[in-house]
Amino acid sequence: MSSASERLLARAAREITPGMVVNLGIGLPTKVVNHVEPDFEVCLHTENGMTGVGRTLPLEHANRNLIDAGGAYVSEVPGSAFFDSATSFAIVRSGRLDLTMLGAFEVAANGDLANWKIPGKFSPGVGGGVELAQKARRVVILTSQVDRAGNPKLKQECSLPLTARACVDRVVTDMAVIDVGPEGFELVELADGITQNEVAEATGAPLIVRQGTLPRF
Amino acid sequence: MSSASERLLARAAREITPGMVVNLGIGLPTKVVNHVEPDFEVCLHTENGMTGVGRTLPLEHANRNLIDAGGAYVSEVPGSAFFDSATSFAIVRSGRLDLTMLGAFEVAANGDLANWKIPGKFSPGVGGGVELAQKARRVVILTSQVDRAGNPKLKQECSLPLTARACVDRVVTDMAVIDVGPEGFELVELADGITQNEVAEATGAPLIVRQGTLPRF
Amino acid sequence: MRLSDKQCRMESAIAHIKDGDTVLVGGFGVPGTPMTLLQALVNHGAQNLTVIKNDANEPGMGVDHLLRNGQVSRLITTHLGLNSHAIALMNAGTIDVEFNAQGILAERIRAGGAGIGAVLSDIGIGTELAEGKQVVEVRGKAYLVETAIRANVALLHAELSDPFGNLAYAATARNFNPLMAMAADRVIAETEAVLPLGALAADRVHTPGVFVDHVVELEHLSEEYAVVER
Amino acid sequence: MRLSDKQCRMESAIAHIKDGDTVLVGGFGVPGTPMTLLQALVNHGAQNLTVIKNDANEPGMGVDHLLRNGQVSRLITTHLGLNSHAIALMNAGTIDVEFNAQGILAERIRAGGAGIGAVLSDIGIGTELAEGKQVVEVRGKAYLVETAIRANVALLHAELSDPFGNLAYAATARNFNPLMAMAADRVIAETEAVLPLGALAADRVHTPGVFVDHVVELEHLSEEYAVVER
Repeated sequence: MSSASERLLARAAREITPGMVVNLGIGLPTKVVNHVEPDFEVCLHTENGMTGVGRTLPLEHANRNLIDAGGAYVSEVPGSAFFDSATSFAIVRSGRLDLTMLGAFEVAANGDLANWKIPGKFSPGVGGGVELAQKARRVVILTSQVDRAGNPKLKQECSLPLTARACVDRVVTDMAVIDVGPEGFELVELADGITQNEVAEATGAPLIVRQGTLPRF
Repeated sequence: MSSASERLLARAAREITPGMVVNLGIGLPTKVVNHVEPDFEVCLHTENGMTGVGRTLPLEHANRNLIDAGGAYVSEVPGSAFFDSATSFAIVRSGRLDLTMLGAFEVAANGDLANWKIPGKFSPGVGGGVELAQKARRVVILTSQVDRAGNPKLKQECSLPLTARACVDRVVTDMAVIDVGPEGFELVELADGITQNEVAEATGAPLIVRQGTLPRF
Repeated sequence: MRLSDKQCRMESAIAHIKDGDTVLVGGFGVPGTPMTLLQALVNHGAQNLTVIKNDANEPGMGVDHLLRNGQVSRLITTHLGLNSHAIALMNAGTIDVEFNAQGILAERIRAGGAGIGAVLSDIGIGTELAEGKQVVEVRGKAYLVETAIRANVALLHAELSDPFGNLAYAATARNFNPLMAMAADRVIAETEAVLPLGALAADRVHTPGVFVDHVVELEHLSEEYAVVER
Repeated sequence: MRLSDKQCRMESAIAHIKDGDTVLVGGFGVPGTPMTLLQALVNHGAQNLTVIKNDANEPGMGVDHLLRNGQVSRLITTHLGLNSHAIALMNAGTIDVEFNAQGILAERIRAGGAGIGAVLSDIGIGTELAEGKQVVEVRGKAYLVETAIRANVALLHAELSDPFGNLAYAATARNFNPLMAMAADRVIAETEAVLPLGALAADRVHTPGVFVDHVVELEHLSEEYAVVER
């Protein structure tokens, strides 16, 4: 993994505050767990039916019945609980999930999220993403600032089918931390070695810059 | 308990066929269990959250956490299961309850049942009775043929608030076994020493008599 | 990753309850009724409460203390048959009582806990239980809209817990407790024993601790928890 | 009062499945997927099935055998990301695929199991997931009508059972199994061990045996149950 990705993950891990219940989506978000201190006070939830998710295990130590929603073999922590899929999403929909981190194809300036379907190219199904995006108390997106073709993923409006409307609170990228505020995207932190102008150029919508010296990560 | 009541209970117990899942309502129906052989193949359900209900226990052997829906202390049988109230009524509403036996204030010739409210006199609440009456695969009513004032409890129409419409399959009384058929009440068995005419006079609606010699109980 | 310790003093947990709050109370009869939390709520004195419980216990027990202390203005329940005092209060108009079919009350609370707006059910159609309820037709069949119930607070009784609030109930003391655990903004569980984290096996948990805000270990069980001689 | 013994041979349980049936299949990935029952259904050969499962397993595993054998005409699911073969069949129009939000699929199945007609939910409102769904307004808020799902048959995998069909699941192998157990006219559970009646504690049961029609003890676990190297 590149140092930019590691920096993104380390920054994303700081979104987790003590006592939170957190769901880390499939892909990049799952890797945030490697940047959380072993003794940090947090309860990880996985939508296939577990709270108190522990570290990912190598195959030789795996329990065939104990996976996360991405299919990785995970461990228990003291105090883990297992439950069925209805209970698992009751946790999400009833507001007991303090934070979810998800990936994105596109994020709009009003917080709309598209991350499950590219018509004609990619449509494996929506899984648990809609409920996580729509109902977690706080939604943080982890993504590269631009896609492989160099086009901004943060846009004025999404062009792809939406996962959920007006759900995103913050985006953490390889270049910056950007909040979704009442007036749109707001630059709140910069990655080391990145300038405000570089972020603005890589963002497909107006970028408000918070007053004062921006923190670096 | 009078011998007529005992006879009613013994007859009612024969409604239970091997392998059934059965809920015995509060009051008289609960006592049917004393007329079921200890080794009989049946699963008793109680709506407060248990299958495999065993015999009622005297206070000195009672478990403070193990009651039936009527508040009696009961025992487990090998293979009992405990569950929450939502699951308990899922069993009832989804058609897994083969038989319920309930009491009645009134039964109508079309199978309507009134057993929970006498306006101005008795309205302790409906409890689980509506769902039992409406959703059990078979509903058998246990009642005296007439009320304390001598008036028939089987009537052309109910005058009291209904528990459920067209739900009753059979009525077992101190005098007879009466089915609710497409054309109304049908006399199918007689208690020992009771005549057809006596039953007809104690019934507030036309009584069809099944052909042939009626079985006695 | 370490799970939070939610143990606290009963009084500080109960202190969050405000006048006018809606309170879910676990239990079916004695089993699962949080007798000690209810006594603490009597001592706290919050007024004008809406209490949601399967039943009103028996005279002089559990929820009846709240009724006698004049703290309850509205009771959402299924059956008051064992509490003549509650029936008298209802008949006198002192408390407003709403009766639900028992399994429908369970579903409405569960719906609140599952973040569902309502369930559509045919229970009670054609009876007075259906009166005043919104009707929706789906695939040609009529259903009653049974709206979700959520409360400010839930009071639960568990046999075993851990400090994170994972709960296990004994026998028929489970009843409404796991449903109510899901359906309140603040969930307070009294528990007969708090085991160390990890001692309650993950497969044995009946209520995941993520639903629980406060865990109160009972020092002793009062007479009200005991077998009742009627 | 003695509980029924529902143990039977796998083939005789599977023989009840007919062409055109709707079949609920437990599991989320490998855990909880009834691999052996699925193989028996392949051998049985029933055609034109509607299969309801969270996912389609991976190529060459579980439900994918049914797809390869041409037995599935319709798949109701949440995510096919691990099965490129299923996606290819969907894109080719060989199978009809209906995607549900995962928790909504769980609620729809649970509703079928609870004898509820539908649940009202705001999940997916304003997205293409809401297209074609009936909308109901309750207390001034719009909800989608998410109709109950019931099936002819459910195929489950449990770790432990007793002859009556009380089931307990291991870790995250629980997932959809307890919900599907409630929602089918005929429920067939394969189980890694059948304990004597009474050996599975009543407080430890995840699915009450009243929901289960057939219990099949597995003689051995095939490779498909093992840890997957990807």
